[in-house]
Amino acid sequence: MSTPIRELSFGQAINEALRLEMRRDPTVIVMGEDIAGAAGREHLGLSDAWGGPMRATRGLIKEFGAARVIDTPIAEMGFTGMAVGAAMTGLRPVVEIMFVDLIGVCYDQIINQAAKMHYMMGGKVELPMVIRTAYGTRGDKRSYGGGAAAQHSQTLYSVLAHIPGLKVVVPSTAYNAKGLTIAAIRDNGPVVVMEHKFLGTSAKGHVPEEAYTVPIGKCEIVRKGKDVTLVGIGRMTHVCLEAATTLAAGGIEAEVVDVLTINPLDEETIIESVKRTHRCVVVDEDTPVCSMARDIAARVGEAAFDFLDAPVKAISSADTPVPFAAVLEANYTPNADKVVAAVKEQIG
Amino acid sequence: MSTPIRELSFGQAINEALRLEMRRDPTVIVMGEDIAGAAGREHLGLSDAWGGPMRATRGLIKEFGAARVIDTPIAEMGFTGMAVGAAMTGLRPVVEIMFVDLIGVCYDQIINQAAKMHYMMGGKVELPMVIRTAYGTRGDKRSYGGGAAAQHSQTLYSVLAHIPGLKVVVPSTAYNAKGLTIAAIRDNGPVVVMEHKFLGTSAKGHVPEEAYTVPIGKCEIVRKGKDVTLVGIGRMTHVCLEAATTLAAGGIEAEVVDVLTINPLDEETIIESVKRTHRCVVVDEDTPVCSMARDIAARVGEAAFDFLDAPVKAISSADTPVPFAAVLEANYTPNADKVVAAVKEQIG
Amino acid sequence: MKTTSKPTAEKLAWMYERMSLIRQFEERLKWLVETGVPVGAVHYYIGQEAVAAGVCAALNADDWIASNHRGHGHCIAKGVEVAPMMAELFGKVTGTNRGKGGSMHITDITKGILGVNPIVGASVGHALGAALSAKVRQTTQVAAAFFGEGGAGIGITHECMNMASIWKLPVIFVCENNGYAQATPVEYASSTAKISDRAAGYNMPGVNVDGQDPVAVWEAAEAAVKRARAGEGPSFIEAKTYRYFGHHQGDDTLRYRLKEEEQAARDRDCLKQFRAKMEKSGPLKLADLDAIDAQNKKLLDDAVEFAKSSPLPGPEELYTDVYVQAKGGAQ
Amino acid sequence: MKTTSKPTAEKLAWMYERMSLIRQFEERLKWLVETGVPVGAVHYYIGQEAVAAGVCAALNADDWIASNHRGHGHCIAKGVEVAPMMAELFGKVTGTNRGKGGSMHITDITKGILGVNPIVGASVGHALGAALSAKVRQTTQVAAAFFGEGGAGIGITHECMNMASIWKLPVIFVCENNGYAQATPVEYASSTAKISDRAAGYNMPGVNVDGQDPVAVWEAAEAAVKRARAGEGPSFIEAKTYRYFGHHQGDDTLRYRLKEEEQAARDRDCLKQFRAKMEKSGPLKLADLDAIDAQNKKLLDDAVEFAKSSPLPGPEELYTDVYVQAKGGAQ
Ligand SMILES: Cc1ncc(C[n+]2csc(CCOP(=O)(O)OP(=O)(O)O)c2C)c(N)n1
Ligand SMILES: Cc1ncc(C[n+]2csc(CCOP(=O)(O)OP(=O)(O)O)c2C)c(N)n1
Ligand SMILES: [Mg+2]
Ligand SMILES: [Mg+2]
Repeated sequence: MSTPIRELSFGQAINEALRLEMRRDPTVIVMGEDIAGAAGREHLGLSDAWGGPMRATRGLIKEFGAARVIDTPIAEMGFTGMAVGAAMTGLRPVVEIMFVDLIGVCYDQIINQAAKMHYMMGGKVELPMVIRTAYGTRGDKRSYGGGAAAQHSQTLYSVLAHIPGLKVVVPSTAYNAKGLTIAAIRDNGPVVVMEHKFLGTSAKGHVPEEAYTVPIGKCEIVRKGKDVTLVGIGRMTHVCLEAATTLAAGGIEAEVVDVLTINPLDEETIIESVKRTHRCVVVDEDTPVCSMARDIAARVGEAAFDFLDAPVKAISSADTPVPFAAVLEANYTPNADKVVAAVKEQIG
Repeated sequence: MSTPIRELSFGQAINEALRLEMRRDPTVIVMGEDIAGAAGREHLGLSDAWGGPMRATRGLIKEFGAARVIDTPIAEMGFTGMAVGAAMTGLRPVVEIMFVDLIGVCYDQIINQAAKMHYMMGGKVELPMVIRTAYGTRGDKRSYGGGAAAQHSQTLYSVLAHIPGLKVVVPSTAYNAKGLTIAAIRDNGPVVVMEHKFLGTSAKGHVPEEAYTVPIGKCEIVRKGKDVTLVGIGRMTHVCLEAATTLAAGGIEAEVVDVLTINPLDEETIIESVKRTHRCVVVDEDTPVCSMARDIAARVGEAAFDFLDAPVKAISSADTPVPFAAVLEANYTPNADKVVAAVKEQIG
Repeated sequence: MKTTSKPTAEKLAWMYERMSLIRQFEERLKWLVETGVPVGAVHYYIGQEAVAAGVCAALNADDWIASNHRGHGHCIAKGVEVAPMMAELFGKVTGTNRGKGGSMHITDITKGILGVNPIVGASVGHALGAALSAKVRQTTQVAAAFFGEGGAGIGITHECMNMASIWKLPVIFVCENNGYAQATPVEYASSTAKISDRAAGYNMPGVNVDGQDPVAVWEAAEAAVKRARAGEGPSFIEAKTYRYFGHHQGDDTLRYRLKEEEQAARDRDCLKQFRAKMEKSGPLKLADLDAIDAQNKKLLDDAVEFAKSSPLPGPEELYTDVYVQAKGGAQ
Repeated sequence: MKTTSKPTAEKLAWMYERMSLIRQFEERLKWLVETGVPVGAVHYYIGQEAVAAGVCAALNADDWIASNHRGHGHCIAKGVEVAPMMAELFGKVTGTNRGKGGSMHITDITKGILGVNPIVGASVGHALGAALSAKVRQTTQVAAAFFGEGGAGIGITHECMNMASIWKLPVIFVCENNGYAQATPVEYASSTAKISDRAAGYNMPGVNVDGQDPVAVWEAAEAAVKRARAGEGPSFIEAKTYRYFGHHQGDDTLRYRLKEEEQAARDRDCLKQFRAKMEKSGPLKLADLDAIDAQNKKLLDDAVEFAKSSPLPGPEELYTDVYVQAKGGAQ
């Protein structure tokens, strides 16, 4: 009799991570807009009516109550600031910024306050706080009339990874989403967790029931290969894997590295891989200028210079805002075809 | 009898640019906190009491009045948004964000509104607006007790250059500051002008009295050389020139490229130079992750791969917040010694 | 702040025509969505029509409005044609934004619209800018900012109210209090019972009007516009209203509110009440209103046909209009 | 919101001691700056001492304060020792922040200080967070946020006032209205004559007190603290005060205000008035106050000596404490 393997979706895995940590530690609280929904209406028999954009916080209020699962007004600067203050005074807040595009209205509290507080104060204060935020384009060529356009589809993590003091993780599967979220909550400094909106079934998979951590600051080699290193971030890891499958059919063995933490970056794992494969393609969903793609390309280009058989190739989304029309959005985001083409160009 | 050459400081040059454009076009307005000072106190004989952090707007209110030289309350998000709306409806606003660190409180209006409006609206609206902001560390080893620390010393332009639709210029001398500011005002889209706080006398120089433009989107080769290309941005261009002088004494001829516009980048000029010199060191005052330094390094590494005799080296500020103590800040920022050392390593 | 003038029959007909067109546009859209036509994320304005119609009835063609994510109604009320609007939702190149913006960015700058804008609060700043522009260029234009009661809580709204007041800018803050920000009830999220009570803290008049009655909204807007054009500064209008459906097309469970509440709101439907009033005391006749409805239906039929038959943007459109090309302006 | 209790002699002595220590700290600092000792950017608190002393006199050791850029006075009033403060300004490793923060970031978390913070408005959020923390952890701690009348205009302040009110958080908004934000007069930048009038728009009590009188400030703070500890929610205190010198050490021309105004403010100096009052009606004697001054002078002498003789941070300090190392917390 085989044990049935428990599979969770990306959102369910994050939900479980939050739930387990909230059980374990009464100082963990979650806050954000409609992370529960129907706030203040328990007396009408209404509650838990929303659960965040990906339902990752659904049900938490039932178990932990409104004191620890806090629906906020639309005031990202204020409540992110509130989380900073709470983290300095004995709580471990997990803040949800509904979409990463909205960091525009609370960027100061993220980059100037949360990220720098420990340093500015000479290391004398800890800041155990997590920011969860959803990002990304659909980019799946479905013949959709349109997506969410320029202000609700961005990736933007480059402008967070840029900031010293801020850890930024980008899970790609239900398994590592749970482990990274738990690691983020247990970290004593600020960590941003970037949650892709359209991972769909590609992220679904076995997730153990108990709490576990996936280490922050470590890449994972998710496919071994000897001819080229494909470096993926978030959903782009799946794009790399798809490309690797195609390449394998043509006899090219691609190694795929899932970055997982974009800051601080585990550059050793990537560089070691490239030293073995002699070629590197970085695939990033963000726009190209000052991107993680070019950041990694530059580090590899410098550290593995003597090992490279071809220039490191950085593949990003188009250097444009995200267009609405599906026909345009489909070309906006990197896909496996582009990765395969880049590798073929390198191997020539 | 020789004509005396008129020299202006960096701030004076910007002041002149603003003044000339305001004379030329009645729709140009300037706004920001204390860009005049003593707002509303003309009746007491008080006015023009401040002039911005670098006095670049000093005196404008005397000539153009309070209707066009608008002191604002402390409300960067609101008044940057106001500028966006004004730019859509017939004005050409020039907004001052006192220090670049403060983009944290108005980032949405810069990156989601100003930068994307033209694209989101299908090209049907123009957005002639300029954001001027001061940035940078002193980094001059003066035995100062301390500087302005983590929240008032940043460079941060990487998080602006990252955004498609936003032009970002970084003048390095009084001459190009005037020309780029005028070009920015005349541009029909949003342009950020990054003004270094501590250029001091290095930027001072001859500035013609009349209006002229320095083209946005063009680098300038400020010193010719054949052995290595040093790429500088803002004050780092002077650091590169200082390093080039030192290197020349040792027989190494460095070419120095002043980037001037970080987005959109004139990569051709840089790449062509590297193809001639076969070596490249990029010097950037911003922190390293997702930086312009690594962005340029990646582009050069890819495009000039076959021409490189050594890995492209990216030199940035430390990957830390800006520390207060002068002894620490002095090591924070790139300087000529570090550039010389990098070149020697490359040529070594 | 009450004005004594009464709306003319023409004005009433105009308001009905707009309310009816908005309602029909949204209902048609909802039908399209439910039959599987993909139009991206949309936020229906159904139920709130009287607010947009009432405010825009007080504005001139060259006045400005700034809109939020729930913007279809504002756009139609200010005069955007429904055919290019529908084409935009279909992602077509004939759309108001060439298919690059979609529902959350619809605009027609020639009609005085600064854009639908889904970053809560952002467009309040844009309205302020248009008002500043009118002042600097010495025109008599005014600007109205539409935002929800949720949007009243975000920082930029506060900043803009203060600045509008100190500079006496010709701007009208129109807070559409539909009771909810997504699934968050206003009585939870707002510290004051009436959002309009906050106006006093900015030294501007604040009124609270029935947002189901276009005439009540129009009266308040008329007074605010008059004040603005006279250089006396901004006003705040809170219009109590209700959205019949979910926050966006995907929100169909509505588990944050009671059916009774929904029914009570529908009983006060702006179109229904307007028709009843006209039937009772004129000046418009029901037949006139039916004719308007029929004409609007035709407009919507044509709009959908136009949207369907229009071409998609070509692949190069991804890369165009990122930067403003040198043209026009003071070059 | 008036409280009837009167300050004890002990409380009065405490307030004078703090005001005197702040004044002496700032005067010593000013002297150091003017004799060329480089301490980075500093914003003197001279003239406003009664506000910090009055508010902190109502707080317990385990209560919290959040401070703005003009923060030396707040820190001293809440109990930070002047020696490490001075060392911080000298960029020494013995400083409150190991020389990494400077004037604009001074803090001592063990004294309940969430930090001096020069991003206008930012620390208002931090005070709110401390208040939330007290509520969630079910302690009776309260948090006070100090901000200027300039800071009252920025968005986050509005957001935090609304949230504090809806959640009845134990927080006190202390607006120090010193008449200026840099060179911008309050009567230009604020739409209301009294900033405290805005409190009503958040359904919280708002009072306007004489910021030159520590007892008046203390009374208002006592009432606010009582309300906060009772779970009744936030309060707003506007303290009218004045800064005698420029916005920062480099602002010495003060071309935005009249000398007469400065003189009028100095005539109402908090220390001078306090001494006069005590002389007239006690309970403290001038000799007591003189003794306090003398003791504070000694503290300052020692502080400067400590700062001067302390070592600079080593070069490795640039790279330490960027990320929080795993320790403590709920690991
Ligand atoms: C700054 C910001 N925060 C959050 C969101 C997500 N969001 C979009 S609409 C909305 C609710 C808005 O409520 P309200 O202002 O009352 O307008 P309504 O939807 O009721 O018309 C939220 C939270 C956003 N788009 N922008
Ligand atoms: C968000 C932000 N905007 C602008 C500044 C620059 N700045 C620093 S202090 C200050 C004036 C603050 O005035 P107020 O709040 O009244 O405090 P005061 O200086 O009078 O004590 C300004 C504009 C800043 N540091 N942060
Ligand atoms: Mg609403
Ligand atoms: Mg002030």
